[in-house]
Amino acid sequence: MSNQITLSINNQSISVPAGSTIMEAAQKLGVSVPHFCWHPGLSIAGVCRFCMVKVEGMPKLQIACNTPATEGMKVDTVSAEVKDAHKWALEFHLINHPLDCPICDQAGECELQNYYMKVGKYQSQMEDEKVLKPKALDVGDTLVLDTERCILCSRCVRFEDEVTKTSTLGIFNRGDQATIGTYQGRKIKHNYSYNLADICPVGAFTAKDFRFKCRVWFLKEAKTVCPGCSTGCSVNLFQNSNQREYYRLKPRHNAEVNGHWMCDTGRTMYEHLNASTRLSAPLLNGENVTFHAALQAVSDATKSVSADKVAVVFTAQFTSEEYSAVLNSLKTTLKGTPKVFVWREETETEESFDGILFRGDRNPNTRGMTEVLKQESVGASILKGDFSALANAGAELTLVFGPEVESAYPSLAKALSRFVELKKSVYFGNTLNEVAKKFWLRIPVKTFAEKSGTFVNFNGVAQKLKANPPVYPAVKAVDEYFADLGKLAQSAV
Amino acid sequence: MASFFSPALNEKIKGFLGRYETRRSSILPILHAIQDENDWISKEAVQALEAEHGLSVVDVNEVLSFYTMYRKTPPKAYRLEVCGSISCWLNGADKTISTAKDYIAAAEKSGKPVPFECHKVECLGVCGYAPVALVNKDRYLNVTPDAAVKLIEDYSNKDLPAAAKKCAADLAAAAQKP
Amino acid sequence: MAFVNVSRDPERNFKNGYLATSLVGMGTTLVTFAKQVFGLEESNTVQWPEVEFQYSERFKGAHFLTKRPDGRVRCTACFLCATNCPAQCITIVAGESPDKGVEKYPVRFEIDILRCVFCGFCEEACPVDAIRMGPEYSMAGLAEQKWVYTKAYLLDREAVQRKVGEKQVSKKDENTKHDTVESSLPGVHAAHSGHDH
Amino acid sequence: MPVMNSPYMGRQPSEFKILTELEGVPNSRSLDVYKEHGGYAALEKVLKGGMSPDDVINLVKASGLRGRGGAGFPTGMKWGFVPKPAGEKYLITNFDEGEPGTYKDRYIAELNAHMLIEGKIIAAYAIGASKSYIYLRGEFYDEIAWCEQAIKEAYDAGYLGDNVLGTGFKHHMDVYVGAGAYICGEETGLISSLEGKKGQPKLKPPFPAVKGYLGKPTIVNNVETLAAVPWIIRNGAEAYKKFGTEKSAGTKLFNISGPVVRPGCYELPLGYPLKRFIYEDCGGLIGGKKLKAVIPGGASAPVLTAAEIENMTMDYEAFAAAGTMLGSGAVIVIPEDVSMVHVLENLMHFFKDESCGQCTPCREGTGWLLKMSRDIVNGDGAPGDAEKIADVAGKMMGRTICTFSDAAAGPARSIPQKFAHEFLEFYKNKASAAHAQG
Repeated sequence: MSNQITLSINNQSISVPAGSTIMEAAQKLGVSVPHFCWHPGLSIAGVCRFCMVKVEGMPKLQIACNTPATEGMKVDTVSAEVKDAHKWALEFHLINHPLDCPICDQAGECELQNYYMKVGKYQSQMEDEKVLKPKALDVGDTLVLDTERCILCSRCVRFEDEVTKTSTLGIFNRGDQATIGTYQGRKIKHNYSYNLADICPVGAFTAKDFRFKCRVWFLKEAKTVCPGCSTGCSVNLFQNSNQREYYRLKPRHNAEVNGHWMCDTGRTMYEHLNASTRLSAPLLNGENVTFHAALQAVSDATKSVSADKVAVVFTAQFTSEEYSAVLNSLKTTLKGTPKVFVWREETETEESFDGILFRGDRNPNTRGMTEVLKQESVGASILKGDFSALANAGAELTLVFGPEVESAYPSLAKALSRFVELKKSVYFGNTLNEVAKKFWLRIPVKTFAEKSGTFVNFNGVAQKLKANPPVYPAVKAVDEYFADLGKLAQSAV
Repeated sequence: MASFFSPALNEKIKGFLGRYETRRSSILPILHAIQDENDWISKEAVQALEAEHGLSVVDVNEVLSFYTMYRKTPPKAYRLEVCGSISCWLNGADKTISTAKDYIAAAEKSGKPVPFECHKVECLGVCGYAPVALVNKDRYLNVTPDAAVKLIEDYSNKDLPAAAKKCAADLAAAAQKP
Repeated sequence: MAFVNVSRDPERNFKNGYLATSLVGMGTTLVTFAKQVFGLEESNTVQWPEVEFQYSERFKGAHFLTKRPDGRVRCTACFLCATNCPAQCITIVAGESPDKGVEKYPVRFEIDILRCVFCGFCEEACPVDAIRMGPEYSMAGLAEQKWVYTKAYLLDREAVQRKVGEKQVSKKDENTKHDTVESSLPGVHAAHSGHDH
Repeated sequence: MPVMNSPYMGRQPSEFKILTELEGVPNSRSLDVYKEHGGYAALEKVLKGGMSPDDVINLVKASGLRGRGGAGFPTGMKWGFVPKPAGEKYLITNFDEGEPGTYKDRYIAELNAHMLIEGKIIAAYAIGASKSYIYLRGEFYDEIAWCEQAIKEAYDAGYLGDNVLGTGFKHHMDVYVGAGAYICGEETGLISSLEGKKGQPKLKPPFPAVKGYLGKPTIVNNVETLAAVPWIIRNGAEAYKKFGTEKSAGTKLFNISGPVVRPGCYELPLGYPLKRFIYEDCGGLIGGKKLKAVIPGGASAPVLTAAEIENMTMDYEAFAAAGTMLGSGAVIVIPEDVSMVHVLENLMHFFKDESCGQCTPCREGTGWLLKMSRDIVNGDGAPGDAEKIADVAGKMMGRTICTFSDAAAGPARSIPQKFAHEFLEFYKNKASAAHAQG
């Protein structure tokens, strides 16, 4: 193709589209060129001067991030000259860095540390006093800023200017007094602030939410999908490998869905996963029972009713697999199709969108649920603030599949109070809401972090969830419960 | 609400906002204009630029903090700024600066302070006639220590400049407010 | 497969049989005993617990936490000891220090001493000389005793105080930070930032 | 370099008057006086004499005029980089004269700012710019007033406006005043400043001739460069080339500073002998002191020792061959009784103060260089420190967006290298001081 150019990096040849930079070519080839200020989701600043490479025919070293690749270009990233340049570039970054790694939350995932190990000079010649700058500044509800750790790569400033277009941050003063900050202690207020902590290559911006909670080397990450809204950002979920506690979510690059970012609402999606916010045992008529007893009760209840006397209430927060399992299992045991309702939050503005990622539809799998219902040719009525359709259905058994992310359902209590009025209503969910104790039967279920399955986002992109070890081993996912119910029914036969 | 700026200054600011291709370009001239009238640029002035003229405080503060000619704290009425760069230094700028500073400090001590402050600044661009100094906007060449003392004495005997008077009045008014 | 024949030489057995050796040994004991009873020789035995044995200063006994000169805990809750601990016996919960110059400090610092193997890796790992292994070696106790050493216990216990004394206050000042935390915000440094340095 | 057979040996500098023609003329700043001396004839020749923009560019190319701001890039070639298609283009004059030792541009404004304005209009015509700015440093209160006055006069006389001299060519001019930042003398830093931002240089590529002020093609020229243009148009390229050397054509304003008897701004042909300039034209050093070193092109040029200037001529090539640069033509003379260690500290102070803080090596490095040189001055140095300074400076060179770090590295490398023995004295002083303390 004519708009492709071929260059060689360390004698390996690579073709990239015309107009690409050396950095992009190197990334494509898998050659690591050290960098701080370059970020694939932001414009080029070219200020860290770390990504020096040797281009044959050019007298000086060039920065890989802003040098356009040209046909036949020969780039070298490993020669002694280039390595020396990397070493010294890092040395200049470090001479005024406070090196307070022991108390810095970034330690362990800090690019300064990583590059120091990789290309560091080790023997610093800096013997003079370091430049001191303000530390631990409160710059908003979500972030703490340490201007001394900052290496002034300007990623955060560019993020504010280019992605959120809020421009709250600037670099003030000049020379070695240059300091990043907000104006006169103003706060960073937008729904994407945690991205600043992510893109900060050092510990200048750290998340308040995660501040001092855990050292990052105790965390292990799982690639999964954010359940916060119908965008379904690809995320990494971080769990402490010893204590099984969830600490945070970070965006995972996915060009199709979220690019490099995710919203602050999505960042809270770890809060409902930990044991203290979860139910551990089923509740039958207000008393704790075993999981077997609970399933037996459901099984018994399904035997004595006809299909049209069973109502199923879905929220769009379960996996596609779970919806299929429920419908298939009930069709088999009831020998008919139950009445299906979809419960939507009454305050929800389904079509709204903030222009970046966050959508008004706060359910991760609306599209997946719709597809399953269509596939199973089941018609569903919507319950949105008005529950009369359900009340008038005359169901003798109602299965409610409640939302996992309750923050997306501000009028949850009101809806629950309508459900508990029904005859034999069963609630699948983890709600700690007092009203839910009045359900005939309440069964805890796994969260998105513990189950495998598929979420289909608003745009039809299907993404798999990754199952982590469950917090309460006896608690299962809805599809697993219905598989068990099937077995119970068979053994009874 | 009354504008932070005087009507004349507001007119100037509006003039600058329309004078260049972008509104942002007018930040430097506007800050000069504010400084010419108020003698320095206060936080209130920066915030007023945002509130009244829609200039981002971050943009303004970046500029304000980057350039050395803008005064971010209330100054004395006269600033003796002596160039300390290589050419002036070779011709004895250090001596001029220390003499002037000593003179100001001595005046302070004796109970008859002079409305002066003395700074060492980087190159003022008339290196052949070193040492070069500015008193506010007036340039003086070959400022020997004796000449510096004479400058301080001469200016101290004059009536204060309008900007200095406004600055003092503003500060007094601010001090009155709770 | 190789074999090593370890069957005893019957000749040797006879000459140095159990009985003979035991008697020789008992003889030595009795002689020493007699000498020491009559004060002809000094005893090597320490009369513990009446007399305490003095180990070298480098003895790695029970841990203690050092203090800053102002008496606060030196530990900055960096978790390096906990990370390095092969027995995983250190539990730390970090918090925001009320002293802004320090930033981070341990709200909880606990060592499960029953799990500890006294390897000294925690001491090695500490970047700020906050944890040391002290002179205590007699840690026997009852089942109901608290075997998890709390921060208060690690910081202030009489035994360590008595033995280590002054040394409990670390002179190291690497993690005592400057006091710019409350300094003015960026952009409003002293007048004429370009002038007068 | 052929230095001995300089063609200008023996000539008096007063013979060369291209930029300084109005020197000594009473009331020289007025438009009338300028016109009496042939002012705006060049503009009429260009606009009314049927010269096309390309003709102007070719003429300037042929004259061999090179940028007088420091880098010495051929001016005509630079104008040729501007994309031809019509559209918004800008011409900016760099009047941010901040390099220590340099005071030539203000001399032009002091003589007559119309020279600059006429040159600017011609240049704007050549590149097709309808708007131009004069970017002045903020401390030049008088010069700002002179330029504003001259622009007003030019508007009144019809040289500026929507219809220049009735030819239909549209050109507007404005002054823009900086606020104290040396880095705004760098062309992209100047553009940033003109956009109302911090004066931080911009990444290249794209180059300003393609994407400059507000993303539009922009040419930034030094005052002296543009002021020479009208003369070249009037007298032709050949006349201009008669001055100077083969590769460094024309005359240049040399400004001398430091303790010399007759300091000032001298117009001399390029290739003029440096030693003769210092000793004959400027009268040598005050009090007959011996010369120790010369900084030939402003604070950022590497120093030359007294021995090195013996046969040195003042042109781009000769200075480059000696490892230094002509820069802005600012000759700084350092007498024997000044320690080069102190000189180094003074220069490092300047560079530390003026670093814009954008690129890491420069931001951190200039501060570090100052700290190290200050340590030596304060007697805290140790053998090896001078080499360390040169080493650190070497690692900053060529590693940043603009050439500021190279500028800082110029003296920081050359002084420790050429005057190593002076550093040794400082270390010794420390040892003796320590000894005295017991």
